[in-house]
Amino acid sequence: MNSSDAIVQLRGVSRYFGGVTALDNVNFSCKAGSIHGILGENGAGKSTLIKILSGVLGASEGQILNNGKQVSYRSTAEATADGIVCIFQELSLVPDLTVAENIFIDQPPRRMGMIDNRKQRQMAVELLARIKCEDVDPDAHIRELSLSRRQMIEIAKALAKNPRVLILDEATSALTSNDVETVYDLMNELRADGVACIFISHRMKEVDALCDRLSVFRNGQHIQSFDKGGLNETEIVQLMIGREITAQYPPKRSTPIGETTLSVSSLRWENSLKGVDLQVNAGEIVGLGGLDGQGHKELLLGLFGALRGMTGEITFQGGTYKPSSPAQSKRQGLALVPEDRKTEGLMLEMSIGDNILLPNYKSVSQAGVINGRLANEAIAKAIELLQIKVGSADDPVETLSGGNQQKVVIAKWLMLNPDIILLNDPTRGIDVGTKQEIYRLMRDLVEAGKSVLLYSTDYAELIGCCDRVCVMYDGRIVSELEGDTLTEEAIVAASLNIHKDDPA
Amino acid sequence: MIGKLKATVLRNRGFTGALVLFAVLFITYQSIHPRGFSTAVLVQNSNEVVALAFVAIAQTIPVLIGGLDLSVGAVMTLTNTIASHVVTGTPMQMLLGAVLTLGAGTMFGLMNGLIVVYGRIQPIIATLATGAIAIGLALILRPSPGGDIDGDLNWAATNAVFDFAETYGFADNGNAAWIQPFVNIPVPLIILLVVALGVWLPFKRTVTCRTIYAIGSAEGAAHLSGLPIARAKIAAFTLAGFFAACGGLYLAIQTSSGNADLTQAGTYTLNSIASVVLGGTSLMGGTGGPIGSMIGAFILRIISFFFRILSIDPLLQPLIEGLVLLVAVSLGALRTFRVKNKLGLFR
Amino acid sequence: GPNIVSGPGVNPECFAPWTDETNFMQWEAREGPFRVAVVNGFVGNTWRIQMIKTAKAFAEDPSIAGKISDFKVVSTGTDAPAQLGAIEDFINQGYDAIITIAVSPDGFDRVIRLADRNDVVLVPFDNVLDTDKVMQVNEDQLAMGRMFSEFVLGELDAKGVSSGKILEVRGLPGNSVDRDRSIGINEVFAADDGDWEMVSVNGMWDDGTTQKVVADAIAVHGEFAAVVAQGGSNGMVQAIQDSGHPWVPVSGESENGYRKALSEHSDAGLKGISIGQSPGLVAIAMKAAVSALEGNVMPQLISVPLPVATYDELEDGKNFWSDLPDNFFTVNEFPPCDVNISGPAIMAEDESDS
Amino acid sequence: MTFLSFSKPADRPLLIALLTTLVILMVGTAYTLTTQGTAPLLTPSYLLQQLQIGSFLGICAAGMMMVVLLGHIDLSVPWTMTAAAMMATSVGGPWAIPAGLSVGLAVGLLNGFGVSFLRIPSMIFTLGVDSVLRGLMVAHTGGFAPQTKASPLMRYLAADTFLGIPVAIFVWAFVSIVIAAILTKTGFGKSIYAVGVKEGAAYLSGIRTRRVIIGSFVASALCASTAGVLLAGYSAKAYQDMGTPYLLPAIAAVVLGGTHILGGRGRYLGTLIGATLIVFLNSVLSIMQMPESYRQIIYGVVIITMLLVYGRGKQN
Ligand SMILES: Nc1ncnc2c1ncn2[C@@H]1O[C@H](COP(=O)(O)OP(=O)(O)OP(=O)(O)O)[C@@H](O)[C@H]1O
Ligand SMILES: Nc1ncnc2c1ncn2[C@@H]1O[C@H](COP(=O)(O)OP(=O)(O)OP(=O)(O)O)[C@@H](O)[C@H]1O
Ligand SMILES: [Mg+2]
Ligand SMILES: [Mg+2]
Repeated sequence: MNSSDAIVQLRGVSRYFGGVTALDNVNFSCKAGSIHGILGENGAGKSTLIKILSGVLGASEGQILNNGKQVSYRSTAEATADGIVCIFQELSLVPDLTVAENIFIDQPPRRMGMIDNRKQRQMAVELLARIKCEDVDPDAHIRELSLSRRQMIEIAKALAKNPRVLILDEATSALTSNDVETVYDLMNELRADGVACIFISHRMKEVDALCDRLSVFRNGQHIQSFDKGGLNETEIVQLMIGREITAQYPPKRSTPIGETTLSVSSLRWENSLKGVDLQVNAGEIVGLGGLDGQGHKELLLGLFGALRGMTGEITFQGGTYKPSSPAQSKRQGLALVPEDRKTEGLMLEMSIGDNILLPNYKSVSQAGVINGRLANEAIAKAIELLQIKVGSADDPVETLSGGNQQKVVIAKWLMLNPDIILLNDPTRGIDVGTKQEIYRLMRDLVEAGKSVLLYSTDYAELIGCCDRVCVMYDGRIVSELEGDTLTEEAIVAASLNIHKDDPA
Repeated sequence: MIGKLKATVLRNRGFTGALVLFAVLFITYQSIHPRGFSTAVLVQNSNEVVALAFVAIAQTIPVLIGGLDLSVGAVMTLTNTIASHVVTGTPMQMLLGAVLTLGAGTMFGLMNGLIVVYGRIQPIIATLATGAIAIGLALILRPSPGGDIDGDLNWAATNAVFDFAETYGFADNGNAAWIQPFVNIPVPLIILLVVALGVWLPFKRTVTCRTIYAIGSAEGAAHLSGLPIARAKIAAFTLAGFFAACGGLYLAIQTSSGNADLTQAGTYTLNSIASVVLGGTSLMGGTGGPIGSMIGAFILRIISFFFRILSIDPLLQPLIEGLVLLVAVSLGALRTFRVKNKLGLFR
Repeated sequence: GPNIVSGPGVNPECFAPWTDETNFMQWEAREGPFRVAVVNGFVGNTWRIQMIKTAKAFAEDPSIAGKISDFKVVSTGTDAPAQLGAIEDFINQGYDAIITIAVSPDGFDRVIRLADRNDVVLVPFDNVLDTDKVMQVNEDQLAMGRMFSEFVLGELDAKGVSSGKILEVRGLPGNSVDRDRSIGINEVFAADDGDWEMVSVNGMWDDGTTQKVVADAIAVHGEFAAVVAQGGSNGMVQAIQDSGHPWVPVSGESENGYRKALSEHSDAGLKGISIGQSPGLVAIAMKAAVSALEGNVMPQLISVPLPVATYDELEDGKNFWSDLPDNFFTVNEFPPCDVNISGPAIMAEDESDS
Repeated sequence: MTFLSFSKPADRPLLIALLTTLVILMVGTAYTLTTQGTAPLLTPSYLLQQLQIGSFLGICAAGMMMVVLLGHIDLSVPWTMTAAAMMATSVGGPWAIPAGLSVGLAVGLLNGFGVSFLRIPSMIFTLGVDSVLRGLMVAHTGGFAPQTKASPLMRYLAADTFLGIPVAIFVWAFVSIVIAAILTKTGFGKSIYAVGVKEGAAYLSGIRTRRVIIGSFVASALCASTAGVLLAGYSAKAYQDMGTPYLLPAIAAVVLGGTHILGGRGRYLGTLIGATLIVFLNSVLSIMQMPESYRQIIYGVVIITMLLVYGRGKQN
């Protein structure tokens, strides 16, 4: 391609982390006034690429050009000064500062050299309006906001730096559909203003809807770039994972459903759960759908014993069950794959092996003393079962890419062989290949007579792999969809709680 | 509007709590004191608290970045001994000496900062070590207590505005009309507030200070946001050194001498941490501030004031003091029991 | 404030002037009973606890109880501003006399000034101030140091030893008491014609530290001709014993344990002298304060006679108690001042029955 | 045996600390050789005697490490030691040691409760507990004039020798083996590391984090009380404030041993070496009759330099 009108450009860039090659001699460029999608499996090197572009990481080899002149940023500040602004996969908001402070964190409006708080606040209000987040109080601390809201603030923060190159690394992964709409509109505006957007997402749909041009990465290499429509979805996926892929979702239930594993009635907690009734049977995958913040997360955490003061009847495996702490739930045969693998699921700096063993020391110890042989066998088995791509089980988990990290989280729970496994958006930020493996895994579990309760922000996923989907709205389950009634339209309708037989 | 106020109060629970606790304790104390609310008592109270308050402020800033400065007490002691040598002679020389003292403390803080940032050593350990060094230097400067700082300065700086004016004979010895509204304000209190607020409030409105909070709250995010992390950390420890030096300088003036007291240094470091916590600053960093710690220091002092007006078996006093401290810091547990989502506990 | 007057002072056998140059002070007499406060610093050791108990007991003592209407004791810990604050607070509250053990020999100018303004009698004792503006009570530390050395030299002489290593165990660095005692100790040895190599270690006046440093010193230097400790005497003896070092002439404080050891091992060669910095000083300070308030002429610096006991003068049940704990300080009473509260009386019995 | 291996790069601090210890001994010997022409430092008797005295510190450090691994700290060590010693001697007889240890147990439970249930930062809660204990001991001595004589068993454990080796060293060794085993060979030990890395994640992994925290604080307090009881045995009696000289050295020992002060990382062997290092540094300094001022400066400089060197290790 002719790189003359390219605004940013990488030439032969490589990046190594110790042994790992994250990027391998990459040539890449993107035009002003375009939206450039980057696709690739977990660990393909997408984040690394943009981290190099935006000055977080240095390149081990190769050169970076901005508007034709070579640059090498030593900090995000330098990149920002040069018009390159990035929204990172791991959020860059400061929980204890206010929304306004966060938006203008590094370049606040000043008066006489001092931060002008009033001006800052009023500018924040304007920006929030622009991203249709009028509901957010600019004086609220980020702590108080939901994940989706935080991602919107991230975007506001990026806009505030009025970028010439805007990079979104899975910045939409937690957004609800209507927020996503807002973001689309924004990006189209920006494109019109001649801004170059680099957009990383694992949601084919989004990439499709937005991007003019796509680049596919696979384990560190830039495989191919092509204009939108140049290739169809299956071809793209093929490029990404480098192999033929068969049907995206495994076939639905073949075995008949068993007896009830978990049944919940009129479950209440604070003002997030307002009387949830739910049944999960052996041998079925039950999906939880709905807009963000309708109480799914609380439901899962509550069932797992991480919430206090929850009321309502729960029966589990036929007996009444009062969740009081994860330890106890674990012993009863529940497992939870939490929302944020990095802070809730894993000990990033601990070894893969230790992470996998964490809930399972009982099973590999004799008389309270760990038996090294049993332990190693167990680890090997888990890694094998989930095909986790690891150098050695002694490496820290942080050296794995998102997808493989998620597999480690699942692996440590499967070892306990729980009767029901609660999953909180397990495929967020995970590539197609890994996603499929996870779907298959869930299916195998239920085939083996276990139960799965899956919350997902991705409707296609709910439809694709759940036997039954319960849609939550305002702390209640407002409808159950199954078989033919299980359609995207139905879910959306239920999510917005537009029903002819509306209770509320 | 009222909702806004409520939200702000809720966001600064710790601080509000400290303020209330302080008010209650202080008013009770003053009302049972035989000469409660009199200038004499206020002067005495403020004299007693200034040094600790300064050290508590010093401690706060490293705590905000999620570190601890175990050298503040030692730096106070070091600067105290320095001052006892240099704050003498003509007013001009004394002023110079004071500047020198503060400079020395600030430099020491800067050194802490550099070690922490470029030596990549955890603050708590780095300062544990530099603290020992500071004490060593102090002992060299003052093998045994001594030095004589000008008596007038001592008298003027530890009294009410009136005596100050009288000592230095301005505002016709404090009888001028314009000064009347202020004559009863304790000078130490003025020094404390002027220095503390004079330095902190402007600093609060800089990106460096914002970065200090950001580091304590989420260093990774601060880094990704392109904030000047190294600068902020160094600034935090430098300021700590400065405020500790303020404490040391005042202590020197108050006792018109210098004393390299090892135990006292330790006491002040630990009390500074207690003050910070009582003042509603989280040891995790990110929330709180020096003003709170100042109040924390007041609270800590007032607790012991009570022993002087109530008759309590002297051999039970240490026990009671300990219990009150323990209970006071345990009030922080109220938060724990409000937390309904246990994950909220692990922040 | 007080007027400087010429002596002699009242009750000289109790309130002995330090030297014949010592000034005398006089406050104008006032009506009792008086309000008296004791402002202590550090509290966490036996000596201070015994001191506080002595103060409380003496305040009840018929000889003075009638003259004291209100008596308070507070401990401020090692914290100069806190101690100054406490003193100032008691001045504000209108107390007549304030007894104190200064946390530092310096820096009391302000409270002295306030005390004089309000005619409050401020009496530092034990750790006294480097000033002659207040009435103070203490034992002569320099003399104590000299006596330590002189006794030890005498014993060495008797053994016919005229050269060797002498281990000096010092106290808190920077403390004036430590300084004075050490000066006394060393000048005597320097003056002596035997050739002595002084090895000095830092025992912090605390048994544990003393024991450790003495054990170290013995391990390194082998044998000492004598050990001159100014505190932590129990630890010193313990270390000598455990290291199997032969018993040699020693000096030390007046802990019961030390005196037990002396009487037990003196025949084996542990010939020692025991001089106490007595917790009973507080009682004398209180007495002095009251006497000053009554308008008597008082010496500015009151020298309390050194309570000396050498190994051959020890008598079980009289100046030590073999059946009682090691930690308390044996010398507590001062008959000339009719301060008759004995160590065991307050330290060896249950609060309830004393 | 794995316990003694230095294979991993993370173990560089241990090696460095070990070498430093030897260097210190060399320096001390050089000094004594020049001043007195003797090398007492290298005589077994002296080394053993130093380790005997060092065992009290070593045991405190072992306990301290358990809480430091959690990212917490135990400032109540000084008066836990004192209280344990004083209770042991007050009770006396065969029940002396149990009494002392039960003090430790109680303090540990209290600290653990405050930190895990009330969620008060250990830095401040243990500080409060320390001053409460001090108050209790002052009231105890003042009010009840307790016996302070160490029981024969205490004397034996602390001051006696077995096969020519001080018994105290055996006690230290025993404690070391127990702690090392807990940390490397039990789920509880692994959970300590997990909680030290990220308590929230550990909690959601079904670890009873509160039990782990309480367990570690109990371990710390038990070690402290053991040290206190031994120290009382060594001095033949208990006395006020006997624990104070042990707090900061214990923390320093843990850190010089390569344990990360924020928790999650560290090996017991390191702490063992760190303690030894400090013991010998102390004895060399006192042989040199180093004045307190320079002593303090040297401590500071040693700690800083060593950590700087460790850091260098991490970077490349
Ligand atoms: N800090 C690091 N240390 C070691 N290896 C790393 C580090 N960061 C990334 N890697 C490795 O570099 C490769 C690319 O990682 P990167 O995060 O760019 O993948 P990605 O495409 O962003 O994956 P995902 O879609 O899950 O975010 C992965 O193999 C990862 O293990
Ligand atoms: N892993 C943990 N670590 C520290 N504190 C915790 C932990 N889990 C819960 N807590 C806190 O300890 C107390 C009891 O929590 P728990 O998990 O037991 O829930 P609970 O059922 O409310 O309490 P309990 O089970 O004791 O009745 C609460 O303060 C809770 O917030
Ligand atoms: Mg990525
Ligand atoms: Mg529970």
